[in-house]
Amino acid sequence: MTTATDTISAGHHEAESHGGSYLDRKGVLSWIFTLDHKRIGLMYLGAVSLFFLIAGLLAVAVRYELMTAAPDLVDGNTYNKLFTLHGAIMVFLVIIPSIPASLGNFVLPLMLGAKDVAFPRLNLLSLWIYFFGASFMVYSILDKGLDTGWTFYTPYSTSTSTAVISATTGAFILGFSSILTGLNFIVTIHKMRAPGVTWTRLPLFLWAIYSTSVIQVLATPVLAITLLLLIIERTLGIGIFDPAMGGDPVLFQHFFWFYSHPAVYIMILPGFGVISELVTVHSRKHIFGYKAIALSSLAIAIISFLVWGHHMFVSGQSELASAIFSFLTFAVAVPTAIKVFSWVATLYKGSIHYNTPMCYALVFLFLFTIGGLTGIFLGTLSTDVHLHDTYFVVAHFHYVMMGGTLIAFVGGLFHWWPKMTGKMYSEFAGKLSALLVFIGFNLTFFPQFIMGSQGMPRRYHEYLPQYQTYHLWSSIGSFVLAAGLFIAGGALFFSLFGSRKAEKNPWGGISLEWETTTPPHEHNFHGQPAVNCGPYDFPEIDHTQEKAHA
Amino acid sequence: MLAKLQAFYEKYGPDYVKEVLAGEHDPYGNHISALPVYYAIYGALLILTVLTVAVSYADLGPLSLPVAMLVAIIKASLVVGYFMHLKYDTPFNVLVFFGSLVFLAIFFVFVMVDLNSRGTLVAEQENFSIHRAQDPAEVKPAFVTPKNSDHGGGAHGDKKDGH
Amino acid sequence: MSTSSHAPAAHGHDAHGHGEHPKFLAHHFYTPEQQLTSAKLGMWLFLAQEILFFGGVFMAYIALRFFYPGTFLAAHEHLNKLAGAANTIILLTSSLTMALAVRAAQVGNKKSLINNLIWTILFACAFMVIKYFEYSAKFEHGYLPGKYYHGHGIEGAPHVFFGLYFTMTGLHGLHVLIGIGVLAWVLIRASKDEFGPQFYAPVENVGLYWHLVDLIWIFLFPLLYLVR
Amino acid sequence: MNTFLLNAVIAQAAGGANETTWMPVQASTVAADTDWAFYFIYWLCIFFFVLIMAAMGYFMFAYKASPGRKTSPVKGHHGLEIFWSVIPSLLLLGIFWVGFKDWMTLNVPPEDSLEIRVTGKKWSWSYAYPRFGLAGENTLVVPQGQNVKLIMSSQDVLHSFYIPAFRVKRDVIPNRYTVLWFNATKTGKFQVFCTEYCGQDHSRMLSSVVVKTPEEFQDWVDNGGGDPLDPDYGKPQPPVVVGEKAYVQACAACHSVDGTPRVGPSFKGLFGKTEEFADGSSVQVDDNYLRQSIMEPNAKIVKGFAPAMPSFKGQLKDAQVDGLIEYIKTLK
Repeated sequence: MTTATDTISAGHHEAESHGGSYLDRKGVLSWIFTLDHKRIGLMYLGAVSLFFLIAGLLAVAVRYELMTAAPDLVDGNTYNKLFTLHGAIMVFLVIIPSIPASLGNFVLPLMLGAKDVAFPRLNLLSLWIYFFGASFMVYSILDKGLDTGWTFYTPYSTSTSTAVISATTGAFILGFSSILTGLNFIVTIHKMRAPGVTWTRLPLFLWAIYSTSVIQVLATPVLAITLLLLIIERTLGIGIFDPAMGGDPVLFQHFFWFYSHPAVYIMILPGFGVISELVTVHSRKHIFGYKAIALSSLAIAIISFLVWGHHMFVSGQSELASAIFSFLTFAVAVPTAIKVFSWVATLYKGSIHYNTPMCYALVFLFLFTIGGLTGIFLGTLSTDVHLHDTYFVVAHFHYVMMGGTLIAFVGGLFHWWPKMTGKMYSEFAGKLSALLVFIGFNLTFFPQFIMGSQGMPRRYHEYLPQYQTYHLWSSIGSFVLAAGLFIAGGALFFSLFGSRKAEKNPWGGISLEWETTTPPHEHNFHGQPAVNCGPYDFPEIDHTQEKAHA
Repeated sequence: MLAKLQAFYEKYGPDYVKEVLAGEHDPYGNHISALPVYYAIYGALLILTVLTVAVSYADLGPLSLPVAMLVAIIKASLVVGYFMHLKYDTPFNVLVFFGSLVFLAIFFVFVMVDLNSRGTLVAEQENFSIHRAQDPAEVKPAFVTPKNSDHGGGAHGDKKDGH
Repeated sequence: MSTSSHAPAAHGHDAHGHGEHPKFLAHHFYTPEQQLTSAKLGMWLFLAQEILFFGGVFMAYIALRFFYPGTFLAAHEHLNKLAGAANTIILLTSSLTMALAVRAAQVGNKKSLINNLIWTILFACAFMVIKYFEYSAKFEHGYLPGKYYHGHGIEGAPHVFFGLYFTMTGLHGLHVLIGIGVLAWVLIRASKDEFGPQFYAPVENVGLYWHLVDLIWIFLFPLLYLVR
Repeated sequence: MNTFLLNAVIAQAAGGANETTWMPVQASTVAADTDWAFYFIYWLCIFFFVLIMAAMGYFMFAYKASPGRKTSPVKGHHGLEIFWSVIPSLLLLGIFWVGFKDWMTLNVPPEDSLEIRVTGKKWSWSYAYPRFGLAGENTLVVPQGQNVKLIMSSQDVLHSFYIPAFRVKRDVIPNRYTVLWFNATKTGKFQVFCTEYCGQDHSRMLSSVVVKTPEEFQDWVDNGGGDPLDPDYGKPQPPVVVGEKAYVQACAACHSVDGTPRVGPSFKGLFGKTEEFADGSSVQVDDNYLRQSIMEPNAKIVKGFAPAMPSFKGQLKDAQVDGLIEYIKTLK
């Protein structure tokens, strides 16, 4: 679909680019010591995709083992290592950096009209801290593996002999990469906006990244201190968390979840930002309720710090604290609901183009709504007693994490791929992958809801035969889902070697990143771009009706 | 911007030292306090330190923690306000500093709400008393310390032994 | 057009490098004002992160003191109050000299800047020396952290108190060491006459970091050493 | 000794009446309320989900792109936005209340409940009945229709005691007690899972709750407990085995079987030996002497031992006394 890109919409002046793109400088050193946010974004994208492949294969191995009730593929310990490493790699290495570090790094300065992020060297430092931390995680995979679950609950994590220290050191270091990226983005959004880019003209992707960065800066340090105390606990036995030495395991859970619940919002908020962009650009319509969505991102960021106790209703936490946490959990559900309603309302009277990013956005809306609604069961006190730590929880967080963030990440990738690489992917392969991912995902995780409420506990290596059929369907679904994701990856990867050149503005987006050349040259813009209209004032919008509506 | 810089440089000259710049602003608008302000703050901090130590020797009983914390907060606010110039800084920086304190307070308050109210509804779920039930029927508050194996556990532990 | 590459500041979050003209302005900033305010905002965010990082340790203190009130009161008698008070005064003085150094940079007084930086580093080293003596005294009494504790005469769970004591003061000491490193780096750049009224962001940021380290000790000292 | 999967399957098949697609059988008093709350939220979510997806589906169909198509300039609608913020908030408050009111009943065990101590250790559960002085592994036997309060603790890592049929779950912590209560309404066998990850055999840390009618439960207590799911439970056991069990339960504390005297003389080689008594008399040990020293221990005190033995009259059944004597005969 190509809109008339030559009619640069009012308000932007952008001399036609001369000079090459940011990809022109060759040589490994130009990549290792680059200060260019676009290259750093690409390197993050490569690393995140690689770890997504590894953790995804671990997931398929887990599902393959669970096809049969009996423990026939691997023994107990290996299975525990499989699901733990699947969880740890997905959380720390894939889903937290995925959208902010790769898409965010690439698109944020472009959307702001800035030459680069506020602290380019700090950006490079974050990338290297990420690689350094990732090396610890890889070492712990190869060393003795990790079998504590990604949550590292004591006293199991202080008594097991597997590679807990190297994995926690890895997560500790990765935390700093996340903090410094968040810090960088907050300062960039505050200080480096081009003239005319006021707070109300900021694309919603930037509001989402801004809220995510606030959580990253305020929550990740508590994870850092938790892991540091866990390492000291294992080495010196100081007795803060380990009951054998006088500590309290529930105190560890408080420390851990104080970070980890805001962390799930670090994961989903950038996904919201991507969906706000996709839904508006591809239905050629202004977002429905800009202020509501922008402020709900910030509201989620703040309220997310008040609700961590709903992970601990049955873990020995006091009944009063559980009741307070349950009440506040419902407060955080409201802004999320507002967002979903607003996205659906954006489709009203639009002109919807069914290209791959839009397909993924619609898949997101379907899956994330299920994920969000099932969260209510787990936030309610009495039902959570029955459902906690069963496959109902596994299905819930996969619907919001996988169905939410990963689908938004892939959708965002398809959306900005032409701008990033200058190459166009094949629409057919993209849409086929969206369809397969949709079918595979529901087939994998919906049976887990039923199995979970029937009492099937999570992290089980062998299970009672009555859950056999659910597991069978779930495993088949996971293979379909894996196929879909491979096709999506293939479509993007092989487009690099394909001949299809991408136009300057394939989707007709009017936020600033579409104003520069494709792929953008090293310093993004020639001179200082200026903006005098909102990010969603598309040419197709019929302002004549405005009198009628005003 | 640069013109202002040149003017500032000519006016004060490179080896400018003693000039009292109370209330003067540098070209960026950052506040420069006068030298006596620094020494006054330093003096106040020393006095407060001496006060804290003195308070700890005078046995105030339950009041000693709040008083010590109050003095520490006053000292901290002096350092933050004057030495770190937060008093004259942009509002967003002030928001960032106090915002982090607010989230810290959230963490403290919710965890202490949990720790305090653990035994309220069901007595057995008493907070933190070391009960290691080797023999299910009988409970002895064994607590493993490396060397001295006398019974540990907080005040709750002493009062409460097995049924 | 590329900026002369400077070793990124230990925390790398303040402005760096010298752009084309004027020389202290990095290429991606449009005005020196933008560069300085960005650097300061970045530093304050970094301080917010540090506050929450140490907040976790203070949370552990509060929780464990709630679990073991008796032990905490008994065990903290064995800490050397004099050394603690001396360290507090040393850190406050180093905070003063740091603030004076930042002021000297703002007014372009290079001699006073260098003197104050040297004084700050000296006080920081004095702090570490006192800490070394404190720690060695504790090791002799066998008050080691966690399972290595073999002291006598303190009932309850003294190893928890000393585990926490060494964690908190060790973490703080580590931050003092980082501070000394960063101060030395700023001292070197100051001696190369890089700072003046038009460019003093690194000095200011290191000053903010150092005041935070002092701030944490202001709370650590009463909680560990004094509170009855 | 873990319950093997196979025999669990046979017993579990007796699912029972009101098992729905989403929820297992309701076998405790709180189950009905939890299921009501579950289905209340369930239908509310179905309603909203269908509403949103229908709207999305219609918009997707009706507003497909076509060349030159103009789109509406609407940027928001305050009334609608307020509407869809307030309504979900009120509904969510209602849902919170539904969850909260059951939370209290779920958490506060009634006063008169039968206390049972549960101990979780790496990969098996063990139970103790302080009121009856019974202990058992792997199967929790409870009376029907009576409040049962489990006081639980762990010996190593975190575990979690979960009975899906009763809708109850509570983590088990090494340094503290946690309590869980239920009132079983249906008899039969119900599966118990460990739901807090605890290492290698976390998925084998299964156990079962057997609910008996009060009369059956009393019989079970009377003949010394034991694991009803054990294949050889209830069949008449040879006296020697009954005797050995009784020895472990009642005598092991003071009498050894390897010859070393403790509070009381050792049982090794006791039968047929001539025992000398404090008052100088002596008798050859036979069935009557053993029975008498069990029933009235202070009648004849063996020389050099204190009269510290309590009488077991009424505590040990005849089968257990006979078994004990047979068992002592085997100790040469």
